[in-house]
Amino acid sequence: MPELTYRDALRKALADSMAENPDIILIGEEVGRYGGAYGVTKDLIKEFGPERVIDTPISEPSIVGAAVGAAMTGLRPVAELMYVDFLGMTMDQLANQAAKIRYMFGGQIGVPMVLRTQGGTGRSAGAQHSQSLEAYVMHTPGLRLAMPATVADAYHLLRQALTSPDPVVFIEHKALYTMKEDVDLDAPVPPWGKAAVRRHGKDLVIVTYSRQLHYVMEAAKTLAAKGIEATVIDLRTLNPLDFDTIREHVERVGRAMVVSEGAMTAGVAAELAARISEECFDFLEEPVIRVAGEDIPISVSTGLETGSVPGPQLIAETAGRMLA
Amino acid sequence: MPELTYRDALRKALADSMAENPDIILIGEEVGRYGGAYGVTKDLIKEFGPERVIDTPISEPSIVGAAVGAAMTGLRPVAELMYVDFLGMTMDQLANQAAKIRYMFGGQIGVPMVLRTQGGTGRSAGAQHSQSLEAYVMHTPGLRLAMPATVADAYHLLRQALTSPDPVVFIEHKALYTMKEDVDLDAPVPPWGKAAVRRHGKDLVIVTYSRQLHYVMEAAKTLAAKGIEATVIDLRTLNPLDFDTIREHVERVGRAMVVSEGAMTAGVAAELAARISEECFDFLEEPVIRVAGEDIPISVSTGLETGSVPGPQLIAETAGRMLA
Amino acid sequence: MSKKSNSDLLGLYRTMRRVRTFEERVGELFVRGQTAGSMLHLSIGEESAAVGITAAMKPQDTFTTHHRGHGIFLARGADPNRMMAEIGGKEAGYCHGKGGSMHIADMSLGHLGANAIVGGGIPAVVGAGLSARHKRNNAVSVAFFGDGATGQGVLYESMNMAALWGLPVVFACINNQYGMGTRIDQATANTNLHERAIAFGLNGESVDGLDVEEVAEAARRVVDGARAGKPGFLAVSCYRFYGHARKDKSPYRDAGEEETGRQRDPVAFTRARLIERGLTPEADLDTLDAEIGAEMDATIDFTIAQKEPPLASMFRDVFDPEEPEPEPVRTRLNRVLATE
Amino acid sequence: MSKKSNSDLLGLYRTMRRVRTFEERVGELFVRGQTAGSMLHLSIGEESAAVGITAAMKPQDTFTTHHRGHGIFLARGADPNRMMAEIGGKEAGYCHGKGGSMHIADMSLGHLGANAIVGGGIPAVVGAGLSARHKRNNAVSVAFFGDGATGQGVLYESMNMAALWGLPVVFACINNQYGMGTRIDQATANTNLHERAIAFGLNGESVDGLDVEEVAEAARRVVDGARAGKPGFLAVSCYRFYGHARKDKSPYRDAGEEETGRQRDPVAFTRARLIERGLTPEADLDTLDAEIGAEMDATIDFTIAQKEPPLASMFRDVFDPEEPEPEPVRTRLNRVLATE
Ligand SMILES: Cc1ncc(C[n+]2csc(CCOP(=O)(O)OP(=O)(O)O)c2C)c(N)n1
Ligand SMILES: Cc1ncc(C[n+]2csc(CCOP(=O)(O)OP(=O)(O)O)c2C)c(N)n1
Ligand SMILES: [Mg+2]
Ligand SMILES: [Mg+2]
Repeated sequence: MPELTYRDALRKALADSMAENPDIILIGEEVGRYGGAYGVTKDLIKEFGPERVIDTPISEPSIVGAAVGAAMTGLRPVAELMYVDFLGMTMDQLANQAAKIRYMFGGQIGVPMVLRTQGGTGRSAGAQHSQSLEAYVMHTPGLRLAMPATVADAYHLLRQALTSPDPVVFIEHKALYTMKEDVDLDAPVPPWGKAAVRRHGKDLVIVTYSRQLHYVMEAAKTLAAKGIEATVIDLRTLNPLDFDTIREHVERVGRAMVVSEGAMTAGVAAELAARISEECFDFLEEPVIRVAGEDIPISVSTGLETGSVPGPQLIAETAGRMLA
Repeated sequence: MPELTYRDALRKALADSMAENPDIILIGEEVGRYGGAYGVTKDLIKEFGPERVIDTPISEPSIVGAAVGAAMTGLRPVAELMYVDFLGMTMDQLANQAAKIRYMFGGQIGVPMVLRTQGGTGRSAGAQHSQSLEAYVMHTPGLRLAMPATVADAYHLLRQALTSPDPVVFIEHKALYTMKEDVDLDAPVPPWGKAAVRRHGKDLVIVTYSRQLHYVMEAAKTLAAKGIEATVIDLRTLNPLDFDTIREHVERVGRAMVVSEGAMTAGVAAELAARISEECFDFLEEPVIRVAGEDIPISVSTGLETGSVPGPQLIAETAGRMLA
Repeated sequence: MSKKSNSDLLGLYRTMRRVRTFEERVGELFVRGQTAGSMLHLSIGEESAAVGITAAMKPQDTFTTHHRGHGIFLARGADPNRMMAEIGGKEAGYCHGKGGSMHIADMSLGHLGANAIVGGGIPAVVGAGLSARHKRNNAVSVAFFGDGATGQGVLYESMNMAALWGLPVVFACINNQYGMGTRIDQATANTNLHERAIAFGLNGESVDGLDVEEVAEAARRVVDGARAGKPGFLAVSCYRFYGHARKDKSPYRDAGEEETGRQRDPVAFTRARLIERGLTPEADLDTLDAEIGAEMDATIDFTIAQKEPPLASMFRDVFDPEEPEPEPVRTRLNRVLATE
Repeated sequence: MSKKSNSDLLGLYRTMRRVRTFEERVGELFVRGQTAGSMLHLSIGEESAAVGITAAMKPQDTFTTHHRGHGIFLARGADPNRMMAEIGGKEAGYCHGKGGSMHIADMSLGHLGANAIVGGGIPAVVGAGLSARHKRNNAVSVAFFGDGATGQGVLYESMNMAALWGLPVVFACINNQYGMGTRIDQATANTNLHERAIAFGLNGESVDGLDVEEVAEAARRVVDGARAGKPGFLAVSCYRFYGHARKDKSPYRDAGEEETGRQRDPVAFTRARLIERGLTPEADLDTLDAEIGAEMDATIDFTIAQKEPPLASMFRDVFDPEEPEPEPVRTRLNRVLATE
């Protein structure tokens, strides 16, 4: 089994899909010659040429808007937003156009585009380059949302996104690019929209996604050492949301925690907690506990940055108290 | 007691505050000569002149950005976004600038601006002019969020917003502008950040805000006729969120429903439901039930438009089933 | 400038008249309370832009429009019944009544969609231009928008991209002098809008919209230029005869100005020219106008007779039809409340 | 063009040298692992823009900068210790270590803030211009940004507003030829950037950044023009000597180009001119440079000696200090988990 980084897996997903489907183009800032700010698209321009790997001016609204128009006219564009923090300038094209076109136009046409971007803390990049903004996307009807936590998912989810008939926002985590895993890319993979149960345990269900999966797994180990066994669910996609898997395990176990790096209030953790509480109420022995990002901007200072999002210790500690 | 419309109350709040504070300016599309797309700023340009009531080109990002710069240099701008649906083009200036400036700059300066806008369904204005996007704002640390449901609150909350040291997003509801109430504007008002209990009942707590308050009150009447007495909480501001009032009543009553016009998934209703479930778990006899907007774009067709958001009937019916 | 042939002029006239009459009927539908929504933006006075520019387009070409886009699409060949039905929010409409006046689209005629976001449809043509380049299908994509959209930064971003990549793209600005209540000179210091396009490296022209032949000529230059790899910008100056939307009485402009403005009527101008040049007898034009009147009258009856979209269609087409529909709130509530 | 007096030239040189040396020390701090974050953008090669333009500004003027803004703020009079401490993420920094290199601000010097969003700080100067008009305080507000920001639509919106309202505002574009790996001609078809400003009705100029005297002269024209009610745009062309950020080795440009580019060194050019004109003996310049070196060395020691901001400061300054701080997750969890 080859050892791959998350970055390499993403790159390979793009390369493999582009080789198969000549209508896939990449469009974004520095995706070509530079190879992507985080190196994901390295040398793809050499392989596929500048007509398919398109370096753009710094014009996020029009990059996304151009992808919308390209998708409506027969291409399958992958637009790249260098940081998810720039969503704020593209939300009109994303939420008012890409997300609504199929519906507004009565089903005449879809917008099969992928918006690749990356978010999260971990590089003390400051308040405008460290956010986790997936909640904006999850709240917007018409958008799909994938957030891979593992190297294999970086590959497979991106491959699957590239066959979606609907717009997919694909959010990578900046702290995961150099993560390595041994992966067999030919092994069977869960279908699009299916969560992965990363660990089975009888005491507590922890639902999470993206980088927090790794913190949760680390916490689960600490907990196991204390005799607490957690089931860990990695959502993989937030839309579609595989609530059936969540329900199954929460009903079995009776205790749930949700973990998200995004700001707590009105975030993804709120949705997950609300839904579990609503649908699994009779099975819950305790409230669903949210462990999420603080409701504050993120500092450049490493200490404050780390302190403002969940980490393995907070997760383990909280789980421990839930079971106490 | 004079009879006022919601629109008049808003206008009066602007006029009264502008008369008191010469640093207040209005800036936005059609706020001057036209008097505002919904008439809220009618004739203010005559009263305060074109240097304080500034008609702009159609440039939402720069309108909000200009307000940020004005607020940082000693003015107290009220920027108007004609529809909350245009938030998507201004979120960078709002969320990356206005919301974060005080924090990023270590508390040197605040951004005392108000972003007035309006949202919601009710005028078959279609998918791009009918949304309820308050969740984007509520999820963004650093922003205050007010959503008046009554004529009195239209006046008082706007007056209060105009003294806030921090950026306030002030979302009116397009279907309420012509609503009339007899109001004594000199009567004491709740302080900024305090919810109003609009109705007291022992069977169920319904938490809501903005136009849905009226639907909830209507439903509460229907329920009362059947012997079910609801406590109705109107949040007034979503940030600050007066959770103490919610907690007090939910713990007393043991049953809660949250009602929001915004799309359900990862919306305001999710935050409220998650938080009530988390903090009042031991007092709940049933799950907190969310009645919220459908996770779909809004149609121009009146039937589909009305069907896509909660109405009095759905609220009453759901409450009835909760108590059954 | 080589004037187009006479039969062309009659054709241009016919299309302009159809647009004019259609818009008048939309106004009637509104008065009869049969339109979906209060937001109706009529393009009366702007017919030469719609007709002159679409005349320069080829079948493979695509376009986006704005909130005042009925005329453009009709000029492109739309079925007025399906248009009117959409404006009425009926199932028989182009978008099954979900879109309405501001969200009409039709892939078969290359209409990538009207837009209720000022400037919202502009960048899509850059993408369509990339598609055309990729597929080598010789298609031009035209973004139609109003003068007000020149306030939106996305226009400049898109023009810059189009010029940089030499895309077959045209930016068509219908300068009706107003964005709602704001006159163009209250929205910008330099009203020679095409100069901006030139500064970004595009072909840029402004043309008087009174004369549809001149518009068509200018459009041909700009569209052909774009097809050959140099994107263009064309501003057509005209006058918005009526209020911004159906209810707006334009109190912000005085009667004198309106009267003068409405004299700049491209439909009347072309009609007079046909007569003056001895090309079409007035009686024939009367007959033509009457025929068009009858055709457009029928769109009202058609629309009123149509059904609203069924409630069940509400959850359709959020995603691809092969995908599950979003779960309705009621379904969830039934499930949640049943388990207790 | 009236050249500035000789003592001015030495002053300009001194400030440019201070910027250059400061940036070199930032690089050192980075190498020593003492900067907060991996994102450090040095303005080496761009000193004449920072120094020439700030020289044209008055004490009451305000400005915003971009991610490569150290030099501008230093030229404006920043305390290098507090700047370096901020870059190091230390409590003693201008923003108490919360902002870092890309988010330095200082109200006392009119610095409305650096920005990590390309173009993000541009519209603020329109608001500052409105404030100046309102308060009649004769202040100009200058937005500094890179050539890459000319891709952002918000620039054109803001220029349009400034021109429309005749605001005392200047748009200062530091054209270092690159936005990350993208050369300016790979980002736009017309690299004469000032032409766009002119098309919107502003004063627009481009100037060669090699000669700081010319930059200062051009800046004076543009800033004075803005103060008198005609907003302006000034593009200063220079060369980004090093990579985009500290780690970038610029593989996308060849060595020859870099060598030529680095020959366009405004600091060396001015130094040579001072000697050549016989204004300052080389030995004096050596002394000056050494003094500056020592001053800037001290900023490193200062920074390393400073404390990180305390964890408790994390919840401070989200809102006004009179308002309650956001509740920490741990506090909520304590409450929730205690009640069980
Ligand atoms: C982004 C955005 N801002 C504001 C509006 C509200 N609005 C609708 S049409 C219009 C005026 C547009 O003027 P113009 O582009 O000249 O088109 P016209 O109405 O004259 O055809 C405005 C401000 C909108 N729909 N979208
Ligand atoms: C909105 C936005 N898009 C992209 C980026 C990533 N980015 C940071 S700096 C930069 C290049 C900016 O080039 P330019 O404006 O010329 O400034 P320079 O770095 O040359 O000083 C890019 C693309 C960003 N920070 N913000
Ligand atoms: Mg117009
Ligand atoms: Mg640059």
